Amino acid sequence: MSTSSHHWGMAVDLDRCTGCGACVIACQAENNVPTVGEEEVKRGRVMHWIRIERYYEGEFPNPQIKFRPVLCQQCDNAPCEPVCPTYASYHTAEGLNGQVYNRCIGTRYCGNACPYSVRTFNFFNPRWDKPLHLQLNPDVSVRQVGVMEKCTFCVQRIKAAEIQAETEGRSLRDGEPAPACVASCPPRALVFGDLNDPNSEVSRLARSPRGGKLLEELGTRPKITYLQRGSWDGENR
Amino acid sequence: MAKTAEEIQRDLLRPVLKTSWRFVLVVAGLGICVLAGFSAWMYQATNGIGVAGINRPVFWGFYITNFVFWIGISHAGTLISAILRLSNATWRRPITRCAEVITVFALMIGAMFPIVHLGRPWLAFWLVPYPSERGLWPNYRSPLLWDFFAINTYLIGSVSFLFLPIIPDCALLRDRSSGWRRRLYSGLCLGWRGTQKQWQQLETAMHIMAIVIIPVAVSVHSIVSWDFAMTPVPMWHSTIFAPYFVAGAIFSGIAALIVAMVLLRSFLHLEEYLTAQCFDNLGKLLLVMSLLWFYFVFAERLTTWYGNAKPEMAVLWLTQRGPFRQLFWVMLCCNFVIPFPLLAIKKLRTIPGTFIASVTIIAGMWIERYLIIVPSLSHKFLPYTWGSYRPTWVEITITSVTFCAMALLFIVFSKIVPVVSVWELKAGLPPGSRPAGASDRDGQLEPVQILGAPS
Amino acid sequence: MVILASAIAVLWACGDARLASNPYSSLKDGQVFTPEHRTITDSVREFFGWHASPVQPIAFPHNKHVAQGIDCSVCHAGVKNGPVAGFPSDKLCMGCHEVLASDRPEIKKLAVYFNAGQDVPWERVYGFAPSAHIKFNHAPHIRSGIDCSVCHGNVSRMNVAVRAVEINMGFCLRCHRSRQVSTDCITCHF
Amino acid sequence: MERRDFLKLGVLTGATVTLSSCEKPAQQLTRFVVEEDFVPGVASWKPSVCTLCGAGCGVMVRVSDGDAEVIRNRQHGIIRMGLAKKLEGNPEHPVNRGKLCARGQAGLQLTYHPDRLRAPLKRSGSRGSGEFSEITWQEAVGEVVSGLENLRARDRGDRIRFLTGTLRGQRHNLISRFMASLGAPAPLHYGPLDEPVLRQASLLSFGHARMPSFDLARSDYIISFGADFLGTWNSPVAQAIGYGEMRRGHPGSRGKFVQVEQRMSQTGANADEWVTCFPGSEGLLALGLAHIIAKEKLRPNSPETILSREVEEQLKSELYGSAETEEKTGVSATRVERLAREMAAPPAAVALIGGAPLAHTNGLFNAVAVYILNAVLGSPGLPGGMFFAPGLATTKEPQPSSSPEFVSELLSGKFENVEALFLHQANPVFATPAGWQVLDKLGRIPSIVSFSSFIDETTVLADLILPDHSPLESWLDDVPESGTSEAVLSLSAPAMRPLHETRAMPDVLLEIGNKLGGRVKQALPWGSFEEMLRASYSESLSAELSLPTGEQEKFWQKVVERGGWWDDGRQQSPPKPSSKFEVPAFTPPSFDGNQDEFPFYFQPYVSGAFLDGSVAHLPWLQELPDPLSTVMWGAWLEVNPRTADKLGIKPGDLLNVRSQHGRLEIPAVINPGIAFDVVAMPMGQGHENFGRYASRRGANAMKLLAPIAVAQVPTLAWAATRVHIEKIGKKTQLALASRVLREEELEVR
Repeated sequence: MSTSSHHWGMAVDLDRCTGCGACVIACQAENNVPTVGEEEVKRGRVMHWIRIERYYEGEFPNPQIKFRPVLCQQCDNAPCEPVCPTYASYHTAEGLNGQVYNRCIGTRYCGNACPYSVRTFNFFNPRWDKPLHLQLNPDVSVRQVGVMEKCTFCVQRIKAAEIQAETEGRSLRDGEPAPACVASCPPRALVFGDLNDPNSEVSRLARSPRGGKLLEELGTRPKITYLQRGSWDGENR
Repeated sequence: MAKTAEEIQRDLLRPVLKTSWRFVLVVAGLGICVLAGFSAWMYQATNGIGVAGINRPVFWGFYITNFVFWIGISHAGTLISAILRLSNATWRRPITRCAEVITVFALMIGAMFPIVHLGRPWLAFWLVPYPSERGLWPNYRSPLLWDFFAINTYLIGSVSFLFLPIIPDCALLRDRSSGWRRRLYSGLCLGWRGTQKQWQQLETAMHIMAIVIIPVAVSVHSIVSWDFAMTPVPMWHSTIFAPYFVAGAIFSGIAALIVAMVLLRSFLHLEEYLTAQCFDNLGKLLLVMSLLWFYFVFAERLTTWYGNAKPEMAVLWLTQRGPFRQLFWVMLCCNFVIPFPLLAIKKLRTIPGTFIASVTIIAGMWIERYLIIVPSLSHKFLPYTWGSYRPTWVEITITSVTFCAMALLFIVFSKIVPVVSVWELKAGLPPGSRPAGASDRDGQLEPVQILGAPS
Repeated sequence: MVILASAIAVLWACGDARLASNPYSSLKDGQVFTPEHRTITDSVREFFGWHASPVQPIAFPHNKHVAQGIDCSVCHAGVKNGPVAGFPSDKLCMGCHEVLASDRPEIKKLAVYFNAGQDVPWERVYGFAPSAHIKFNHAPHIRSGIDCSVCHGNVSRMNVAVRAVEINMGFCLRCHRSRQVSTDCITCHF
Repeated sequence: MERRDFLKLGVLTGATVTLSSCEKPAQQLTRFVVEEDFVPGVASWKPSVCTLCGAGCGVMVRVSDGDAEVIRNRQHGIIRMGLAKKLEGNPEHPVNRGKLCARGQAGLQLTYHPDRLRAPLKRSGSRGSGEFSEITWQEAVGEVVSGLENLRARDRGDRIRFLTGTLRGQRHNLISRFMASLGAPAPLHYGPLDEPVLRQASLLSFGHARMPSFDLARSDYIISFGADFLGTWNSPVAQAIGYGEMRRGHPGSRGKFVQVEQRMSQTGANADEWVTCFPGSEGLLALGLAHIIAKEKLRPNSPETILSREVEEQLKSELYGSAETEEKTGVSATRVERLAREMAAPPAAVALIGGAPLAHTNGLFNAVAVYILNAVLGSPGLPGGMFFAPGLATTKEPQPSSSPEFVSELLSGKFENVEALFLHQANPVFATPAGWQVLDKLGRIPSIVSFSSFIDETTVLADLILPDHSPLESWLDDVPESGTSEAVLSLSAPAMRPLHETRAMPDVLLEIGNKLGGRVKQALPWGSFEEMLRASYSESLSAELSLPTGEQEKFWQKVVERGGWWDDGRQQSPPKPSSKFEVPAFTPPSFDGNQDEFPFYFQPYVSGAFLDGSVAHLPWLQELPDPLSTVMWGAWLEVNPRTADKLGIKPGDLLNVRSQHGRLEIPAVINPGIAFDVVAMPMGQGHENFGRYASRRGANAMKLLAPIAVAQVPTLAWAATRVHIEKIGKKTQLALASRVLREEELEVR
């Protein structure tokens, strides 16, 4: 559990999410996530750290679609952590599921253990056709072959914000460190903040009656709250 | 069998002392195969694990299947020889060593796979807990680390368990050989003189090892099963896994033993020693295990089906009705439908009968491990992420080569040490056929005479 | 066991050297950026952490400049408020050396670069291997009053800067522990 | 060169370099002297403008220093420069308020694309062969100038054409002046997405040909007729922001959203109720709804009702009664009535139309009908309704113009005698139906000059390519046409220095004008585009805002650092209905190809990743899973599961899709959200010549389309084609993010 003052968490309002995919590109751009190309995608090796799951319900003429953005749930009781023999996957002081690339030897055990299948593995060294590599974010390391990676809640942005606040001699404002996906989300379906602060927006949303956790029954205690879609007849007048 | 000690000796030492061109040919062939497999692995190491077929979500494939399979095979030796030794079953005498050899080599091969399957194998040594200024230790909560310790323990254990009874035979060979061989054997036999005292020490040592090795063996495959059972993956997260795996391991182990024995029997002309009776006994054992295995499979699937948890059912149906159904039924035939009559019916429990049963069982058990690993991983909790797995030539090469490696190691070993324990066999002789001066105490003395200690 | 041992040996040699068949780039190697090592020797070198001292295009005498009372941050401008200390552009050098000691051979070299509209290709003395995935930030360390010499040795005594301190994880940790600052992995590795 | 990259990543280069016996790359390349000053390793944020679609969102660019391999005056070397690392929304910008869509963010790759043109090119092979040779800028400009002088001498100015993508602001102004001064006709535009039909409807109904904006945030009821307003249509980011607020912005009241379409779009996927009607009958449905609201006086004649008596009377005619409507649209009478009463109940309701309904032959009817529904609902100009973004004198001139001029010229054969063509951000060869024969019509033009940064299907025909800067390297200005209730001018300075030896198109035009001298020089008195922008701002704008003369420089500075000018003061005025606002007569849509031979309506749709295909060359977008089919790196045809069963089609089966005008081979995707007799396909793939990532990938929907125009608006009716589909027995593996359609598959198999 978190020993520090922060306990970062996220809320995903499925009623706001439109499935547009802005978060996917935002994450890819921020975190040096490589594109793997058609052949590798066919082999099931796409590297995106966040995906938007799409499920159909019903048939024409009354079809329905559910979108669900899924990223690392940063579980407080994470199955990926105990299984790693080298502590490459471990629980950080701020309660994140850290992934230490240099410590990873590539057993991929964490990938199996993760019920959300949000961990991606570098089956090959990532490659960028020059000069596309000039877009790489210097604040995030470029992973190499054989290491596991996953959403970090943009830890580099959190760090930057913390250092910034420290230099300005103040504490962090609510919503100040925002992961790339949250920053980009047009309908504000993604909200990020400190769960230790009961007044933060994310805490308020986490308490919402619509709120629930993904695969809650597994007891992983995720830090991401999913707010279910409402229905018009249900809630209006 | 009416053989005298001298005949036994001659027969059993012949393969060791005489080398035919056929032997060289076989070794060379196998050697080439092994090299091929090795270079396949190098190709994977330099180009990235991606040349294998694994993907997301199926992060484990052939390699871990092989790992479980070979560790399973390695349960042949200990259980057979240790248990039989303790229960002092005389029919064990010709087969114990063969069994122990299989154990050691299967373990070595099995233990390689966790490294083969690593994304960055050159860092495998991080599993070793060594003090460093970084103050970094391996994660003792990880089943993989338990594996690391369990397998090493088992390896050390079974090597010594194999080695102890070899000592007298080495002494034997020392006196029958010259040149480098003589030097080798005099080294291996640790100055065995066959004195009363040494015999007693050997006896006690083997007893202790026999007792110790059994729980170790059980622990090893339990821990292997926990690699799976400890993770929240549908059909993995189950209490039945440990006993299920141990049973399966012994099952496949015995099968491997039988196959090895049949081959030795014909190649090394040991017909008089590896008698039909051995195979009959082993066959019975195999039958028991087959039933036990079926029982476990049935129990596992029944509880899953009755429990009717969505994710578990998805995987269950995947293997019953889904794309894995053919494999599942093949497995069932190999492990139960075919062997059961062959082993249950006395008439069929012949040497060829048990051999066929064993071969199918080995195949079946490999498929079983595959069916435990791949379907579960390909259908985890969120349907959107469901995937599939197709091995590449790299995995297939490395997998098939392991069998060659096993054969190679076994053959080479049989060239150095008699695969049937000479002195134990002699010790098993009825008093009549013993040379004069032998006491009743289970062949304690006569090695001295055989060795013709300077008098 | 023998196979296994030799395997690991060879693996060390190979390292993650290079991708023979590139699965998804449509370009030849020179036109592709990738973290993979260019040669096997490179990967071995990195594996064992061997590195030789750099050869600077101009023998820059740190001692002389420090003696002039020039603070490190004058030339390594980024050090106070950024992650990277940075090298000065030769514009900065010429600021003084337009006139100062312009007859010295090394300064002449500098002038050549400058007049050609080029920067001096200084070589790094310190740094981390890419596979270490370290995101080091100078500013907080400077702010907390750690003297440059702690990590870079007493540069004021050096002529051309040399790698005086072997900076490895143990080195960092000792200091972090003694100062009771975070030793959480994610503090430096992300 | 690896080394340099390593260095950027903070590796001990020097060490390894000296060790690696062979070469020392660090010395191989010369280091150019740094041109900017920055704190190393510290990122700065600079404003910019997104140019990828018509929305005109404001962007913030994260710039940090890095080493780039560049060629400076023919010398290969490296330079430490500020590099754009990431694009995010400009928090202050009224259109996108800090948010940015996937395409906008991927725009970063336009700058670093490996296939970007790095220097002027002259055609060396036969036209279209794609063989070019590099020349200097001097030569390039010289060629253009001499060519134009020649034309001028022969007094053939009127035979010059300038074809651009939909373009606004000072770039458009500059080009217009340039053309005018040459005695050439005004610049032509071609962009498949510039919605001429809706503009025409706006003109008829409200008096100006502009795209509408919507106050979705405060709306209680949204009905959208085929408009993918959360994905690609109009101002998607602004609309998505509003949508989010509509859903959860006001505790206690959650708006309802109804989508009417035949193929469930990404937007439709979010609807509370999804209605499907016969293709092309959307307008009738709208009138049917209006009929009930008017007849039952659900919206009593309150001041906000802006319809004249006559129109209301017309509406009440049984022509639009629910029975009629049911018969003509396929939506049950009861449902029509229910919907009408539902949407009339809450205070604020609004209706949108876009996409296929506008691309039928009766698109204009549909559009006007939906405007009438809005009028009946009283939404124009009210909170939660529709409105038109306020304009400024500066922004009104020149009016944003659109495709029809180009199309009608093309079809009327005026192109026969064109002698010189300038191309900028337009790719008509790719984005027009084969029937228009754009390829050989353009091919016959003696000289073509393109400003494109990439080789594409049209630019490959050019004799001369003068590659433009990437947007991040240029001075940008834009006038968002919709999506904001404030008057907005976006303007930004270059976020980074040019990576390659390219030049900004406006600067090149100015230079050409300068060289041509005479009238042209007078018309274009500025030394650079920056000067022109400065002038236009500090003169016209500050005049309009009546700034004190001294303030102008300060004003300019503020604008540049803020990324534009916007003014909360000037709220939009409620649009007034024009005199022509009347109920148009229903004309049923006509389709190309008879029903028996071509049983399926073919509905291409704007791809969420590639729009019309203009950004298909960006790898990030190629690997972005389609929100519904989850396909990456490809194109597909969507078929209803029941239809698929009938034809024995399985996912991934290669289909032969045939219309009267062409055929495609394309893999099938099963889509439970599409009508039985409709097949749909994304636009934007199937490029023949558009860089390594897009070329020869998937198929181009345009090539199937019949060259029919929308009635009264000369623009392509791209939803008016029928097709025939059949299996060709081959199967392909699509690159899918997920092969699973439904979550229930977890339960039963």
